[in-house]
Amino acid sequence: MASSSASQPSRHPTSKGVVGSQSTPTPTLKVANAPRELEREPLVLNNRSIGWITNAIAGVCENPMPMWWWPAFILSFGGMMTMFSLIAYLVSTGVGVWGLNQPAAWAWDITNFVFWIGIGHAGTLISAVLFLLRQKWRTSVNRAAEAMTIFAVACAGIFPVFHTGRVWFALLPGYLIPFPNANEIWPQFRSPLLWDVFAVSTYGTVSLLFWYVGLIPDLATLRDRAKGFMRRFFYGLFSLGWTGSNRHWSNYEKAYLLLAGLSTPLVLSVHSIVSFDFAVSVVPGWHTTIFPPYFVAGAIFSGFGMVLTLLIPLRSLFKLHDIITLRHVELMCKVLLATGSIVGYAYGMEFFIAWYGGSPYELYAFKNRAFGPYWWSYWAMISCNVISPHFFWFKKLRVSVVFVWIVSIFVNIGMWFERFVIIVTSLHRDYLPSSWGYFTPTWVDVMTFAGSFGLFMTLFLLFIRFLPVIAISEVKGVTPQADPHHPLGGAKEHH
Amino acid sequence: MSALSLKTYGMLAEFGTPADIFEAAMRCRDAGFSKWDVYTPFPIHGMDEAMGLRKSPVGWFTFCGGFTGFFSGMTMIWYMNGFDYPLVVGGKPLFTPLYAFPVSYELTILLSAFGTLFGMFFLNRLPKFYNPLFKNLRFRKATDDRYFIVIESADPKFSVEATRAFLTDSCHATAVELVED
Amino acid sequence: MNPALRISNNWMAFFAIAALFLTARLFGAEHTDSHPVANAVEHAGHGHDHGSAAESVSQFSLKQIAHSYLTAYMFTLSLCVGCLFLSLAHHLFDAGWSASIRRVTDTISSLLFPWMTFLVFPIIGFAWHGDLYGWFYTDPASDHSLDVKKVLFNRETFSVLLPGVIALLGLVGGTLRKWSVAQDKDGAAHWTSKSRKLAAGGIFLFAFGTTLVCFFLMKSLQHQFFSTMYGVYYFAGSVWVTLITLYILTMYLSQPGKPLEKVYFKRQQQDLAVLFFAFTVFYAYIHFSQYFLIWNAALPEETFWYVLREVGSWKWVGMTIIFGHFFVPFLLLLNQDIKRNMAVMVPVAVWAWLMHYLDMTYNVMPVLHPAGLKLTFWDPLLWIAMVSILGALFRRKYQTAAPYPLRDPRLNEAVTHHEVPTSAARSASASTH
Amino acid sequence: MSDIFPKWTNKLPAMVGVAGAILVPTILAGITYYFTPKYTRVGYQPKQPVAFSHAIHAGQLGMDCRYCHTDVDKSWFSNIPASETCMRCHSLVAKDSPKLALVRESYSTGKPIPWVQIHKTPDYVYFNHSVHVARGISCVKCHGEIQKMDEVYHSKPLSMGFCLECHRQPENHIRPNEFVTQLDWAGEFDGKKAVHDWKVQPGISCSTCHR
Repeated sequence: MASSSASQPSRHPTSKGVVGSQSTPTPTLKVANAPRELEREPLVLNNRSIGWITNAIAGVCENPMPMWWWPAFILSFGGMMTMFSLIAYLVSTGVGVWGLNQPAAWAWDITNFVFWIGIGHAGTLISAVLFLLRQKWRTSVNRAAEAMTIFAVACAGIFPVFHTGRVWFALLPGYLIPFPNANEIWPQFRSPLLWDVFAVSTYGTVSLLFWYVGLIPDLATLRDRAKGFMRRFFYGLFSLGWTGSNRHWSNYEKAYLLLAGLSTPLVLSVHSIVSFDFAVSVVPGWHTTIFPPYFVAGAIFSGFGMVLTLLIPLRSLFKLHDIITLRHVELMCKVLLATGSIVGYAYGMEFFIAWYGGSPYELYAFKNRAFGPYWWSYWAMISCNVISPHFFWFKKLRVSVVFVWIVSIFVNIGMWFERFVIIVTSLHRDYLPSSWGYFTPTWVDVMTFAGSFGLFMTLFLLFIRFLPVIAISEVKGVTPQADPHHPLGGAKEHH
Repeated sequence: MSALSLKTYGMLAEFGTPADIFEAAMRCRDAGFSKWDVYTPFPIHGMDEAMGLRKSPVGWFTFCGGFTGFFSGMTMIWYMNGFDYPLVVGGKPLFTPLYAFPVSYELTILLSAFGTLFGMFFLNRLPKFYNPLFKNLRFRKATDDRYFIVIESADPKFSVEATRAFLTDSCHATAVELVED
Repeated sequence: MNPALRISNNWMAFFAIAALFLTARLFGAEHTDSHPVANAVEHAGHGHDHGSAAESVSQFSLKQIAHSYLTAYMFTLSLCVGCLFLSLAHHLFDAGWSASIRRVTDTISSLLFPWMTFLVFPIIGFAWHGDLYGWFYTDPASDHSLDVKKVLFNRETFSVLLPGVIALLGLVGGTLRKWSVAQDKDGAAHWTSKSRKLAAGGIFLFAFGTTLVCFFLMKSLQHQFFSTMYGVYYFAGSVWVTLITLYILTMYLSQPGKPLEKVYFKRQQQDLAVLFFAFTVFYAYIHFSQYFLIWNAALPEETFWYVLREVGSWKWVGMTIIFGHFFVPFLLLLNQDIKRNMAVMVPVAVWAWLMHYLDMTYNVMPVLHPAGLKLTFWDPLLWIAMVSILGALFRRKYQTAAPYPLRDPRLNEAVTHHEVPTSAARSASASTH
Repeated sequence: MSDIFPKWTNKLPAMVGVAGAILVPTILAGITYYFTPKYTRVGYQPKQPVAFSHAIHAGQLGMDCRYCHTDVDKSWFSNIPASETCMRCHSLVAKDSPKLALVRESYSTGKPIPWVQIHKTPDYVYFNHSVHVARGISCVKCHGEIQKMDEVYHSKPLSMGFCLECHRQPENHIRPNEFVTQLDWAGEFDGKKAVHDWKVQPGISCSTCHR
């Protein structure tokens, strides 16, 4: 292994790499270019130079933050502190300060958990799945989306952990983490809740690694531009001494590809496992086999909603229109449309099978969703998730950023309601009418959830402040200026 | 040369476009240098072939990580729930790969990711905070929009004059200078 | 092509079907009113030891032929709907690399109408004859699970809706092909725009239509069983087998001297292999999830379906599917270079065909042979016959137009979608830039 | 940057790696040792209001445990003796000892002596003394060698693992019923046979103790 290490000189300097060394037949076929109206737009507009890209992106976190940043930060920070205070209140008083109780023993906490975890999925989808599909447009949005993933996972983790009440038991070795302990007990691996622990912690860890790996070259860029000691020290520390060596790039690109290849099944598994929390049970409305892919699609749907909610203001506020172009917005709208349609298919299939299967409990659960006491949440979900994305069949609406931004917020709302509908409507009416109830959140529920947005935004604003919001080296890599065989990359005609 | 090489790290050549450095890299490869490298702000497609690098072995680290993850997961679950403290829960068998799968799967991914990351760090000898190249002000553009080739003085074919001439005349570098260690 | 041969291709299907009935009649298959299939399902559904009625199915009985025919039909249908999906996806994603093979997918999916529509009628005939679906001759009043869905599950709706939906899907595929052929002449952009709009609606028709078709044809063999995932499950397996089929087909079509030689390259072939790999994982994910959720919840109204499939040798068929449908191709294709290695990919393709056929068998046959896998000569015969019919029809139709969309706006991307030239190939290719 | 990071910093990764390889197992080992009842509970020896010596009563005098803890073989709870029990002897023996002032006061006023409880299972554990005592599990198994203690202290961890050890292999811990309160008994006994004959079936499922 060591002999093949890239920092060592290659033993056969003249040997060619194995990949693609078999020569490809060169097309002699001359094909007409696409008609003008079907031409693809470039990924970076106005033919910007490589240096311009560095300045535009690095400038965001090098220049002082604009005026709006401070009030936004103070507001978010306040929200975050509210949430932490309420958590302290919960830990000292008991989990009863939340409104959940029998029969709805899961309510806002798990709704918020699934909501935030779902938000995260778009980040991984953009960074990993689109990378594997060689969708180059991802480079403009993946950094912010990945950051969003990590912050969303942080927000998500809070809810189930504090729902355990006596949190220290959840965190002590032996209870959730398999570790030898005085009780000689082991975690129960038949429980989907334990699968969650592994899935979410793996997801958080791998997302962080993936994000960090992507950041290393950009941190080196910031390091090389930095003026003050603190910036030079910290960017220097975290860029690990990256030089841009091609021997490093070679391993780096392979590692990046592999991490993308690992993140893709990971992102599928995480929300599938979250869906198992419900689907392995026998609760009507929860036990349905389409839950895993349906949850994943819903998660990506909600995540893209959040990406658009964040990036549309970001591109305007920092004048990044040439890098995050209308084409990017349009493509993300198409993803919303696709995943929204898959979610719609799943809603339809659930209802259809509830009828088809002939189980009266199942059918009742679904009728109760639509026409029971929580009808408003069901129809909020349907109108936000099933109806609103279909506006994006029209190009005019896809490129109207204000409209897209508004719809993206509706998507977020709708997906929160989806989880609420699944969790609360299935639980609030138990099999016996004597066990029926109606869940209402307490002010602590509401403020904790609102405060989690404070945590999310605080982290996101700090990210804007200190780290490059767009993957500098990756955006450079997809421009024609970076292609050694393109005239803009300096290729000369050999005639 | 030997007295000089104690102090010099290598010869740094700057290039203005990806095409130029691509061409130069192939010339360096064909000239038979062994301790040399290309520095670019982004990975250039085909550069590995142009430099004559072999395929990256990072995948093996990933595979080993994943293999360890999956089997340690399965073994752990069998030991904990099936052997050391067997409890019947939900009418399920004491051990079956079926319920052990989700956690083993996550561990596969987790350890694969660790294998990939640390494998990449190991192969690249990172972190490496001190590097003679960092002392060169020109080289700071290597993470911005300039492209560099460094031929180290430790290379057996290195000689200050000949290498400088090679980089300037054959490779058409826009600037060439010595980097001290 | 020889006109006589063309005619024979045309009517091959008719002859084949006629021969089936005739053979069965000759060998004295009989139809009774007791409907052993229905009984077998009911018994299996209640977990009892099933009666001997189903065990004694003669291999010359119409029941055997009907089930073998259904299995073969589901297999070929997979290829058609798989291709339809790829064509739709091409338009919806505005893809570039797949432009050069789109004529192939368009042509195969257009076979859904009229040919696959036509080939479904024997199944309807078998059903009316009482050879396939237990619910066809079950009184809804005596069966709750049938009673609740009798609006959809009645003989008349089945007989009209099933061919109707298949025909509709075929019309979408056929129209996409027609417009693409029309674009060959004028290269106008509006054909592409129109196709996109059709694909937008078509994908919904595809999703719900395919689900309904596989519910009607396969799931309704045991109408008591329900799973929301079932449509996705059939879809995943179908696209999986379609991708590897296309891989081999396009490899053949891009040989020197063959029509795709100049527009289809290794990189696109690798992309197909990568997609095949992705669907290997996707199928495993879908099937595992379905099984896993049913296993965990252990509700008798669902588990009976898998319980029946864990009896006798069916258990081993299931295991073969787990390993053969997932682990073998998954582990083989992990390496990137393997995806271009014909010495591996051709056997993988043959294997994938076997696995998909086995998967269809696993869905269809346990109803007829609850004791274990029982293959008769009908199975390979009908399978090969049906695939040959489809292949011949494809061959004929493919030759009626250009082999790839000549003036597709994305064809330029497809033909330049090959490796960045290596140092060796570079000087040769530099002149084209 | 190299003016910020001197040359020796290139050794940092290796140093951090080695330090981690030492520190992490140490911390984990520390947690497993110090965060358990073996460390936190064993040795707990509160000052009791009356200087009662088990070593004198149970050891030297050889009194049976059940003389004072009368219900230990009949009830889930092993009772603390009332002052009356003490006074049966101490109205005659050492009747004016200043050490027994509190006992006499309790006896006359009826106010109980505020003994400090040492052994306590958590509320979520269902523990029944009688079922253990009646099946040959000696007091010494959980309370240690009380007959040698001048002042009682917590000598066994009483963690869940401690309970499980015996529940999994009762044959190693069981003794003839007549010797249950004979704390220093060291005879030979066929535990396996007793477990079989007496139908000793200690559960290890959750609901055995957490009901």
